[in-house]
Amino acid sequence: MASGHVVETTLEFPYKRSLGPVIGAFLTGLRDGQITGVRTASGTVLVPPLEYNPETGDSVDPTPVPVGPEGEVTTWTWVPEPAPHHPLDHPFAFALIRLDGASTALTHVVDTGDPAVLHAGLRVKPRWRPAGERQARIDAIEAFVVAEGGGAGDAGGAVAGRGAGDEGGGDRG
Amino acid sequence: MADDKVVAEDLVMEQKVTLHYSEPLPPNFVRFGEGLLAGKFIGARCPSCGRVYVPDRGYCPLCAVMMSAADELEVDDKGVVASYTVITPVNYYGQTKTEPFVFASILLDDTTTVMRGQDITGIPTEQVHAGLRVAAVWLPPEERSLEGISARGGASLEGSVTSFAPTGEPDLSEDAYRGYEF
Amino acid sequence: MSEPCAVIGIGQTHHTKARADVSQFGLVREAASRALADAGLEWRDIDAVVIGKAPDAFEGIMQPELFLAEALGAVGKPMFRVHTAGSVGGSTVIVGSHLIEAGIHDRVLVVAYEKQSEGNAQWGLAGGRSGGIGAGGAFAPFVRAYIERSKAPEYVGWQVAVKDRLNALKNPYAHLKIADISLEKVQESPMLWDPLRFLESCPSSDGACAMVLASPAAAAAAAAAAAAGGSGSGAPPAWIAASSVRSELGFFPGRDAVRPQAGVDCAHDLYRRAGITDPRREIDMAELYVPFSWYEPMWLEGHDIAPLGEGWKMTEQGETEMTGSFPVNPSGGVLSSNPIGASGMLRMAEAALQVRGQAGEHQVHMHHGRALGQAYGGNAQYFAMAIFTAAQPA
Amino acid sequence: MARREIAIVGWGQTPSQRRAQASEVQLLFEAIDAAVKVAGITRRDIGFTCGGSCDYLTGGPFAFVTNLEATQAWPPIAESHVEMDGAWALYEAWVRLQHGDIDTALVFGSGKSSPTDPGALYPQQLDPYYLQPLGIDPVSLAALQGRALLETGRATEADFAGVVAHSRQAALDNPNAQLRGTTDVSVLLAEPLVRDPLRRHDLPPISDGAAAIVLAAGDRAREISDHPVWIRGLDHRVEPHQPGMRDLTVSTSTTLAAARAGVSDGPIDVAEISSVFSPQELILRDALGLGPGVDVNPSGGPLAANPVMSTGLIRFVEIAHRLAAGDGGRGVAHATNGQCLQHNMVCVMEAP
Repeated sequence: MASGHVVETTLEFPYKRSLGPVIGAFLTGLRDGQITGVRTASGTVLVPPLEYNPETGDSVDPTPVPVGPEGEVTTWTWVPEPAPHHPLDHPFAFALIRLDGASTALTHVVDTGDPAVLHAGLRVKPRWRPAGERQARIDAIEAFVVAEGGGAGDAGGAVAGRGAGDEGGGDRG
Repeated sequence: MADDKVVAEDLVMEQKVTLHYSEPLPPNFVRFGEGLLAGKFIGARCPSCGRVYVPDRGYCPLCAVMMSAADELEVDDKGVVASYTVITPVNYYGQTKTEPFVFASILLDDTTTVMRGQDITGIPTEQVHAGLRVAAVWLPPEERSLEGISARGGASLEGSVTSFAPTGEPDLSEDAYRGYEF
Repeated sequence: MSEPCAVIGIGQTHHTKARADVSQFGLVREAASRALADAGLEWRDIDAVVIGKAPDAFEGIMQPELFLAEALGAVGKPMFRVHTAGSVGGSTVIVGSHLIEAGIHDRVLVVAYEKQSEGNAQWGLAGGRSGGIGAGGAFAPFVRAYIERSKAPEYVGWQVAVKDRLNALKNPYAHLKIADISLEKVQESPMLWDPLRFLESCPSSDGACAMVLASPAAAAAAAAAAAAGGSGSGAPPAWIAASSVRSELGFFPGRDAVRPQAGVDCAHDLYRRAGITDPRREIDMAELYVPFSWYEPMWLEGHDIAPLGEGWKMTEQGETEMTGSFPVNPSGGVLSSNPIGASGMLRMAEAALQVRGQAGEHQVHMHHGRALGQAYGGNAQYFAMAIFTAAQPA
Repeated sequence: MARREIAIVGWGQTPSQRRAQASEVQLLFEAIDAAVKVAGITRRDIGFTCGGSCDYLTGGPFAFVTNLEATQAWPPIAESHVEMDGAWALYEAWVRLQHGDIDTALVFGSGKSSPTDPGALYPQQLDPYYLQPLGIDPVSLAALQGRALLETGRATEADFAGVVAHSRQAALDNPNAQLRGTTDVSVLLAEPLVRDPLRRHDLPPISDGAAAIVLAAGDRAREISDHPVWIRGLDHRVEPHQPGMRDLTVSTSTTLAAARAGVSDGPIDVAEISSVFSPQELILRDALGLGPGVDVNPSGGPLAANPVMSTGLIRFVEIAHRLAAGDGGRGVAHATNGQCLQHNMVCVMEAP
């Protein structure tokens, strides 16, 4: 009975989060391959969409506003050794991505295979999970990948290209 | 233009949260655990007020003085039921208990300490009552472990003492355990 | 006492088992926007936000004030979160009122909530471990000891359970609506934590409560705006004539867990500050935190409203009915709605509604315009109490 | 502004440890013992008590109920608790002391970070719909903030390393620090990146610890202490939660709180700020308007010791004991809550 006896405990629970109209519309939109925001009274397009204007608290018109699907990295970091709770099992980037038409940046994952590819302003597009597997969750987009012509080591990004976009193209009015 | 496909059940997202904790037992609980494995209750007497706590928490909360191994002593594993209830297990994620169990607070003899949350066996549940004289029912030494002791002060005896059982001695009156019904 | 604090806006959600139609943002905003509407104010008019909520593990979000701040219009403002276990909803109101009474802010939004359907309270209270006893298991021994001490007949607990559920039928926001509740139904319900039966125990709810607290100047401005046709309800404010909090250790030799000293001291301090010498006669009604039936008589004695061993007689003789001499929990109380983080604030809000004459179908007659709101938590060791009055304190 | 003068008259902290064997309540007991001893009073002389802790750190519900046992809460006391850093417990007590009916308060913060992996725990502190499911850890968020700062051209990776070198050097004189030593920028920049642009030393250590402070009002403060440290201004403000909905390279809430606390109303001799990651010190210096001449984090700051839930309160302790010792006339303490400096508190203190 070493004096260094250690107590191991695990806290585990499958929480069920109800989403409400705005978050529900956004996440089911992702499930259907479409990215949307909401527009505040002052014209700011919030992505991800919120039920309220974060600056004032006032309610926001919940009408989904199509944005993207492409956008620009504003800041990023590289995760060289992903942990179990990370979204990908190979090195990847977390980034803030301002989608075309959005006033704010979405926090998400960028999978370029090589950190050297990353820079402020990098054009990226979504790599959707296969339609059958997609759920109403932020990770319906598995990751963003380099947009123009596919960057080096862009795991399948280039191939997915326009194809994935057609299903739920951003131009659906 | 909320999408009509968005029906109520779609609007729930499951998020399983799993967190692992590993915390060393404080020295006082290690000594208490070693006592349990040896079939003994180790308590501690406050140097300022003389109250005896089991287990030793490392301090007396009433005098606000720290305590150490020097204040520790062995305490008898007998006592009296000060208060109790019978818990009908409610099902929830991770709950394994299914049968009702007694949850009793035992005031240990010659101490000012309650061993909370003890099961009472050797008597039909409906006959359990405050004032009942009981003694600890120990697991055989080789089956004992420090399962129940947590670093946050929760010192359940699960790993060594399965329950308390009547000793057959006459009941004690309420003034013997008044002030220990928590 | 420095500046008195007024309650000029009250809002709550329709408490229910699960609000699958809203996010947690939606739940708290529903209560907060109703309180703002009642006060005739916008989000931007609020100077500071205080949030109350019980254990984070209930919904699995650590320090939820961080993600909720912007949803409650707190950006650019002071905002913090209070957590005193079950009494948190009550202590949050008191912490918010201190900001007004200290002259630091003029308009403070206090919000408390719990969305228990997303997690599981029993799992949370057990720290995620098997063998959890729930709050019922923790308090049942104290209930048994009270029954043995007071020699009260067992049906008194059933009477409280019936009374609160019938009251709830007159409260549109209450969770449980058991129209056919009866002593027999309660008696026949399964025993969960001996001696407490299922129908003597509180439900698990999703719900939120919010109040707008104001300085005298801000209260006067809100009244004037409403009088001039503004959007506020125009209902008179309720004033916090006095408030008090007390805590004691949960487990120590010599503790009277049946009539905790912290509850006695909290009540005496409260009555002293409010200038009350005979609470039974000078207070019109009380919203007491009664999550398990027997706590009505136990708190009547625990706060010296009824003499020792006599609390259950007030219940038995119908004194605590809506039409009785000392109505308790006309809202249906915690036995009818229990979003744990909000339950303490609901007691304060319902007491304030009574004083403002705004309790609708469950409004009771207010002789002195004075109501008591009380909440307790932990191992019956945390207490938050306040006296609400129609008249503005000196 | 507040009418009643409130002073810090006692303080205590436990040495920051990578993995303490003592329980959280035992650490807290030690810190409170030290604080009341410095004040020269006992727990019985306290009028109001407020603590800060977080159940999720040790994974059990109601850690704060056990912590109550360190305060001698019998006979019953007037007490409250925030599930936040002890600095916010100090704020609540500072408000409570304004009323005039209570003259002394004990505030504290305690927590053990060693029992669980911060990378798995802190995503729980984020928006449950958009951020938690990504499992984005606190180091990644701090790195996004660091990268954004570099992109403005207002800072370089060498500046980050300079913050760390100063922290380790200053910590040589701090018995409670966990990481200390003499090093230089070039050595630090040679270390591998952990989360571009951050290296291991740009991150805070994992620490267990507790801290406590005794406050007293007006004449009571002068009775208790012959060198009370007066709180001249105290304010805190919050910003939006979503990282993509605010400018991570500035701290508008710190600037707002600093203005309300009156930082610029006089010279600042010493500052202790809760820069938990090295880039944050540069952002906070600007937000607080601290010129190059101001001695920042002479204790080594959170990069040398980061006992979560008392890191912010320790900033107050480090300023108070310096001003009380005559080591400066006017000081600033800053605490933060949440990630990427989402919620910030600023306090201006003056020597006796």
